[in-house]
Amino acid sequence: MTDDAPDTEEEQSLFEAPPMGEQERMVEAILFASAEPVSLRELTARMPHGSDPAEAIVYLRKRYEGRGVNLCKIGDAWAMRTAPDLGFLMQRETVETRKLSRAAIETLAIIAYHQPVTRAEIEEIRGVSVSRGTVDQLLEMEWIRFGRRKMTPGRPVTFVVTEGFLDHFGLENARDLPGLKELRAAGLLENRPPPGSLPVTGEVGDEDEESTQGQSELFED
Amino acid sequence: MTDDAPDTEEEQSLFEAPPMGEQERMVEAILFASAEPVSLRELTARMPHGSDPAEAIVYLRKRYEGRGVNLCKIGDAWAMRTAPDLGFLMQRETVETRKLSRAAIETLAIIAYHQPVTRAEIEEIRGVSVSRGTVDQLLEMEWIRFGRRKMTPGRPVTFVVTEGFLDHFGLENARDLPGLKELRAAGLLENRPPPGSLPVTGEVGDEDEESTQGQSELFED
Amino acid sequence: MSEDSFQEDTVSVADRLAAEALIVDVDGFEGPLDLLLTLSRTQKVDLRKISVLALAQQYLAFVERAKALRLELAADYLVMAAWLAFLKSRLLLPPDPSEDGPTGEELAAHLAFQLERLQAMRDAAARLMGRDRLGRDFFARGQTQEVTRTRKIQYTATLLDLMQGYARIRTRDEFRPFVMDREAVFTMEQALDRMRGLIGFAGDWTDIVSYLPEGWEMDPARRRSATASTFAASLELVKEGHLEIRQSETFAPIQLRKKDRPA
Repeated sequence: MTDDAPDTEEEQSLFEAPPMGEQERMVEAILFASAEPVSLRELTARMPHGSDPAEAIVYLRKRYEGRGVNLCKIGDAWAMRTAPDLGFLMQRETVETRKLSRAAIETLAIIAYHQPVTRAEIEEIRGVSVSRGTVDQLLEMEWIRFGRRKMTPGRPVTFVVTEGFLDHFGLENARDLPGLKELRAAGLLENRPPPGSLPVTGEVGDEDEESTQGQSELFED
Repeated sequence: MTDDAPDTEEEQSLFEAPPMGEQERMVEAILFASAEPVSLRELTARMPHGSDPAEAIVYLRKRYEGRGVNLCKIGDAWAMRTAPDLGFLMQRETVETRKLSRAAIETLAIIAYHQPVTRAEIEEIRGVSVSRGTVDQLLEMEWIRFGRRKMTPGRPVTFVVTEGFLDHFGLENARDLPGLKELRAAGLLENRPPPGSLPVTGEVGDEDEESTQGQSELFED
Repeated sequence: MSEDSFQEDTVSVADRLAAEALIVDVDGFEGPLDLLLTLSRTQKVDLRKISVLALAQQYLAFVERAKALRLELAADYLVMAAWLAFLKSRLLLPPDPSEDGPTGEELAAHLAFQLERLQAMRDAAARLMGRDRLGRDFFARGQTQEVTRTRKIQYTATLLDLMQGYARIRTRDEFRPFVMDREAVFTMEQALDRMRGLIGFAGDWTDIVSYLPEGWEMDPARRRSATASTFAASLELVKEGHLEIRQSETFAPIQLRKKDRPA
């Protein structure tokens, strides 16, 4: 059984979809009960056939506007979150997040803003090699994951941020990162090839990602 | 500091209590984020001085009336709960299609071709005993059912195939099942005929019709 | 040279003290780029307007000081120092037209870009970490409800399964261990061998049937196998250019003829 729209159409004649008000209640209940964001796909799968959770969400989101709890979009999923201005009431619920090292924070930011990004590219931007532990920690926190391999020689793996990252930082998607547009406009998210042989960026002069490869050797202490 | 009414009055002059709408938001957020029901006393302790969570709860409860989530009193504490009629959403059913086991297929085939047939007869034909589970599975799938008892010593029960079975296999009745010769002619038999007799080569053209009659006889080689 | 250039720099006492503090702190830097970025702050200008030459001089002075203090610098700091010395000379000397490669300005611009980019990423990181965060500023549902997953298994079978299953039982006695019955099989290799020996004599169109091995024509199973392999072998020989094959119409006899090889 798939959860795609096509087969709901067929079923619609058999099971009438519940009225929109009911669908709204259903989405509300499902999102309320879950700490994790719930994807539209999952909502569709759990609700009666013919339901349109996307539409129900539009109403529900409106209903929760300005309330103590809000409906948040995270990637392709939805979640209920308390309003940020009420955080002070919740000291009791505060979860101690593991302290991230400066290297980890910087690496995370670089992955978020430059994704998909290879390890070599991260190293080029930071000017030092990225320690295995830093990446492992971010992977373990499920804030980053492996993306597609780059279509450059060596087909290096890339890193991208996860839905968990978006959720943690209250972002709807990675395009909403603060200052992203300005950084892009300033050309600071470009992978600019180094002219000639700069030690920081490796010996290779050509304009490919491969030029960023192998620089870690230069920084190995 | 105590949370009793007397000293909030005193404080009220210093810290004005937030408007009731705000208090409602606060209660909403606290109840949402708490892992356990929250008592009025604790609400009072966590909210700004002069707040009246009891009143806020009255409004909040009204607001959630008939929604997908309700405000419930548990002992002398409050909690948010999924509306009872939506409990069914908290489970997700996945349907997995699996091929019927060989034993089940063979048992089913024997019942279809020889019905009404007793368990002993099935075992005789299969040459192995039929496990209780196999028969139960077929009964549960409603592909077979009990037929009339045999008028033989012990009056054993018999099995027959059901309408559901015919439906699933697109048969009008069990006698429509093709005979062995037809199966061979159609190349459906992967087995090699015994050396010497080579029915595969032909002689296929013979009267198909009779094969629907007294099927079992036809299979006696 | 660096000692001199250090003197030339119009750095305040405070800056000089800061520079010394840097040296003691060298372990706290994340590599030469990080150090350069820190040094660049003493210029108190927009990173875009930074004087890379001045920065190079500062860096070289730093390395000199470190050496004087017998601090051991990691190799990458020295690699950077060498490169910056090279950059400095490029920036100071008039460009040599005979030399290709990037100009000093291009190299300086790239370094400035790297510094600006690193700074931008640090600012972005700080902004990111300063956002409202889940579990600190906003919260997820505290009391979640487990979604119970029920797995319903639906068994299926096709009519074919059923019939084959039945046939299996009814013909069980006929089953033999699964080995190829070689007796009634004429392999293509055998057919090829046979054909190769025979085609020399086939100057004229000959029915393929006449190529069947002796003794295989009567038994239907053997005849089928031999016909199939002989036909396949013929096609193979046609492909190799030894044979021609024709059939006048559907179901008409298939005829073979030796093909004279072009000289």
